[in-house]
Amino acid sequence: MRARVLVKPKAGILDPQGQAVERALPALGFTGVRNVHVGRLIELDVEDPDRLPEMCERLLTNPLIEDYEIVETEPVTS
Amino acid sequence: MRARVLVKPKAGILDPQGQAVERALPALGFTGVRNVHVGRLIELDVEDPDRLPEMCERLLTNPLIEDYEIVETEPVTS
Amino acid sequence: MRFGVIRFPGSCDEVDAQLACQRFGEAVILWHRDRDLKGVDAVVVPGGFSYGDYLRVGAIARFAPVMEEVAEFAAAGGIVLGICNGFQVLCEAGLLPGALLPNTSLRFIFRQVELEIVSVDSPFTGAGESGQRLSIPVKHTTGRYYAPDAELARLEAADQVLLRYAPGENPNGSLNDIAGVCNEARNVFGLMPHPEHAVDPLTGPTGGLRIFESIRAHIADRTGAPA
Amino acid sequence: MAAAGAAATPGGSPIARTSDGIGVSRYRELGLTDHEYDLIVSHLGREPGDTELAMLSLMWSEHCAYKHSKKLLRRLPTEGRHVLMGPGENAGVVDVGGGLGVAFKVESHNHPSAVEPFQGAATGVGGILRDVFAVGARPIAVLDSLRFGEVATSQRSRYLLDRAVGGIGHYGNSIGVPTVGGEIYFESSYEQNCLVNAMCLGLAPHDRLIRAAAAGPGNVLVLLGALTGRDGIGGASVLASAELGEGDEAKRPSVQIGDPFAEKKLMECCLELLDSELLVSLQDLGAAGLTSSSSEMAAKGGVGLDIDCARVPLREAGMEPFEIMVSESQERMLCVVEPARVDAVIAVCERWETLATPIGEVNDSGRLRILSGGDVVADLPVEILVDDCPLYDLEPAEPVGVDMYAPAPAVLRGDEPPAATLLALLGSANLASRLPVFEQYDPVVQSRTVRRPDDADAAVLALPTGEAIAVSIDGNGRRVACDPRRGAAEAVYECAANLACVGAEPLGLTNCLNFGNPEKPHVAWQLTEAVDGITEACHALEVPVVGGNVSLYNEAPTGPIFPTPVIGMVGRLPDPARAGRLAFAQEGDAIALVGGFEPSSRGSELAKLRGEAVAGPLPECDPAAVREAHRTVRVMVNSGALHSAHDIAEGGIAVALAECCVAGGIGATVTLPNGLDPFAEAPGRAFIVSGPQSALTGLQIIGRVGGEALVIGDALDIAVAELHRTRRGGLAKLLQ
Ligand SMILES: Nc1ncnc2c1ncn2[C@@H]1O[C@H](COP(=O)(O)OP(=O)(O)O)[C@@H](O)[C@H]1O
Ligand SMILES: [Mg+2]
Repeated sequence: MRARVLVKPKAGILDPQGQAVERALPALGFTGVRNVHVGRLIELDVEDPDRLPEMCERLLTNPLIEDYEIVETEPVTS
Repeated sequence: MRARVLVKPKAGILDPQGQAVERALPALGFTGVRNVHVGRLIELDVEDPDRLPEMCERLLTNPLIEDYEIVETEPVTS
Repeated sequence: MRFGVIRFPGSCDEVDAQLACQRFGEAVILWHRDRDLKGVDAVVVPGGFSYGDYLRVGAIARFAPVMEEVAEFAAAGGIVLGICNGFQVLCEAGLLPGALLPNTSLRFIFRQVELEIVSVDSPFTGAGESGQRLSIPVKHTTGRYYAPDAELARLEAADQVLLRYAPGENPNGSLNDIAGVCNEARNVFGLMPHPEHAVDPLTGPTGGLRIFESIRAHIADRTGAPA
Repeated sequence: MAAAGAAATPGGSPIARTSDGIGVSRYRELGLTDHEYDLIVSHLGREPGDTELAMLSLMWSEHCAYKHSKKLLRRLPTEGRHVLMGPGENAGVVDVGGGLGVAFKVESHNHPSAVEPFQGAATGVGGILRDVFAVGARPIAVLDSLRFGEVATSQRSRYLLDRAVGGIGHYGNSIGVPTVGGEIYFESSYEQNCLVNAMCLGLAPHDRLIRAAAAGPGNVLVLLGALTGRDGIGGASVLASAELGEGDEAKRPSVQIGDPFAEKKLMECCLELLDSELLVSLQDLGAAGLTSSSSEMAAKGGVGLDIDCARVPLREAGMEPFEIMVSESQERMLCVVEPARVDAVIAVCERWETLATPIGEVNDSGRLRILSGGDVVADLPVEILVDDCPLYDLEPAEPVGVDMYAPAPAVLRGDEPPAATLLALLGSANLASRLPVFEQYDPVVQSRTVRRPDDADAAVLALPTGEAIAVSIDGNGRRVACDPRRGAAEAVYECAANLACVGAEPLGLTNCLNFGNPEKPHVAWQLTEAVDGITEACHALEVPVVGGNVSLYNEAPTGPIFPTPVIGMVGRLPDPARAGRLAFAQEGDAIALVGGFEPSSRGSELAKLRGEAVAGPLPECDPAAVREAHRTVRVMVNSGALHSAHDIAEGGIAVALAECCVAGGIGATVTLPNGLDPFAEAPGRAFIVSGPQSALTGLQIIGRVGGEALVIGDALDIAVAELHRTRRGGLAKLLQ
């Protein structure tokens, strides 16, 4: 299975990257954008999807500062 | 609307982060993982979703080296 | 005394740490794949970019075989000092509380900063005085110390914050100006500034000497050897 | 396996210049002229095959063959008593005593940085590091020389600056090599062609130095490091687009991504291989990838090589032989190993988690033969790749009666009081504090940095011998544009002056010649004059050129860049503890002016701010006087008598004094010699030194250190705090 792990900063933790994006957008003429957060995307093929949560807890994320979500996705064609 | 922008390295572009994760996993006992790629996740509230592609091209991603995908998501409750 | 400095692939400041330690004793390099701490009295987890800092700083290095030994050594009361990337690794490994997040500037920053010793009740600051100022450089992109509110309150109450950036000197947005914290047992210490780059008057201020002196004095006390 | 005879074209599909003209458009697209193609055919006695043409077109490109600059470069003096390796090797090496050599080189990565500034600059650093460890030296310092359009008005230039600096820091910081110096100028001529030049220094015991010459028939060619992918810009991208059909997007060559972690392992691995004496020779892979590195190794050793490109480990499936041969994937090295040592080499590489793959063999055929599985896809005499490309004579012509460059828009009228003029200069993008840039670089890793940026005019690095080396990088395109010969000579003098300020005697220099299109007579003239200017200054100071790089065709539709020779110079000083500093240090110290000095406002920063013409001539220079001034300062610094030394460069003596005050946080009161214009320039000739009065006897005393303001006669009186604020904010405010 091809899976995506979406990792984002935990709510309440200062996210300067999100803020930087939010500040930069109006200058380029993009208004009406709020609550920007920047996190990480990890895509991978796993043989045993049941082990994904454990992988996330142990390596892919730091649960103290990040939340994550696992999403199934299309296999890559190659 | 709350949207997610999933940004990942373009196919064929060197992805050292993905390689590093792929090499680290077996040592932790996670086998059968392949084609790992690491990218970025950007979440934001936009008033005018039609402008998202333009935002992606101009600020959120580097079109030379990254591909992106826009996904609609649940509004944050807060 | 004998220091051991770990070398991960991507470590950069391990030779610097070794040179600094050699002013105070013997210092050997410990290879990341070896499960052998070579009988050292103190372990230094040095600065640099272990495993490229890919994925998340310190995330991959904490799983190196040598880190299992370091965890055991620490559990048995061994002295462990984590500098910069080493601090990040120790947090990731759960040997120290909290985490390091990207600087609020989002940029790498090199700066000679003023630090204040908060607590002298530790093997790492014992030779200093409370409130004493040390000039030591920082150089990092991910040095903003973070711990959840309750944890932070607990750390402060337990006197685990050993070093703070002096007022106005916080280079990265660390909570409570925290520059370095120790664990509850006070034998594991991590800090973002680089004391190993502040030991030689030829190359700059020497605020880092206090840290290494403290470790030597502590070990000498413990083993009854002359400092 | 079929042995290809001289007349058979390997790899099939010979490019016949037949009726349909496909062959013609093909080689032209690859940048070869009809004449060059004819030469290839006549040398080869047949048409080249596909892979061969790809390889030849890159090896015959300006970048690899130096076809418009090679003849000119022969004028540069390359010999000196300290030279261990001169031009022709991956980096030049000078002897620094105690059995140690310092290798150094500067190289451009201008075009990739214009396309993707972060990765372009990062891979520029990666590339120059490889050149240095390719000769067996451990990289110990990086410097950068950057040029962008006017940051005050160009958003794009601010972006390029921000990202290029980020990329340089990312690579240097991550790999553990300190970035100890650099320079940055902003001029509109660089708006479309930014310059990103990176210099690296390395340290090696003499017996670890290694050349790139392949040797020993039967020896094995081993590829080290990263997987090979479709990475490449310039040559390779042209090639690949010629090969691909429409809509074949995924196959297009891509921007090179730097992986400093991979390079760190590769570097440690190569140094360990050399320490263990496991290698016969070593070479980095740079432009034109395997093609250039293998053919140069073969040429230098006078041998032949067989390479099986099917053995090259790939990052992407389905790569064609020509793609493999021209790929510019980063973080790779090529070495020659005796067969009995291959296993030992692979074991060291495993320890450093670095891939090592035997891909070929040395023989005595004098030919580079590329196999793919069982097929011969290229079979070329080595000399056709390396030596046979025609070298062109330049046709220089001095432009007369026309100014080649428009003046910058005036921001000063010219009637401002001196105080306002000084503040305008200190706050201008070209003179303001570079702190916002260099605080993104780690200057101290490796524990030998004795003088960091802003401490002194040159960086100083302690050596294990107890002595030290100093390094500086310089080049003022505006002044070279005004007067190419004197402007280029000045860059050499200024570098040497920077070294004198810390007490160092020059050992050698490297240079990067960044110019426009050399086929245009006025650019050819700039280039010729500049090389002559460098040559003159080298003779005057007895400093040899030990290496360098050339970057041509830096042109936009609006015209060429300012001619920008960048000079990097390395020197030696006996006692690092006495290395000079630029800051005024002690209340009551005397201030002296050292050096003959007849500056002019032509080509000065003030002339720029006033919108004056970019035109010469620059002041004449008396080489003997320059040498004497440098020697005086150097000797005094080394004696420990001085508290500060600073050369007078951009912005004239007023700016130099202000810099000494700001660095020391202390004022000064000065009376200028009669008739000396405080803002006029003649870089490289004169110095401001300070110290106890008794130490400065015999010098021209012009004032005293002390107070909280800089006072110059009755011309100006400005608080040091204000000088500091203005200088600090000039660039910082543009980078927010
Ligand atoms: N401007 C120059 N001055 C002196 N030597 C130069 C100059 N430009 C190039 N060289 C020398 O020519 C050789 C080839 O340069 P280059 O192609 O940049 O080398 P590499 O492929 O190792 O990066 C090198 O030895 C270099 O030092
Ligand atoms: Mg080279």
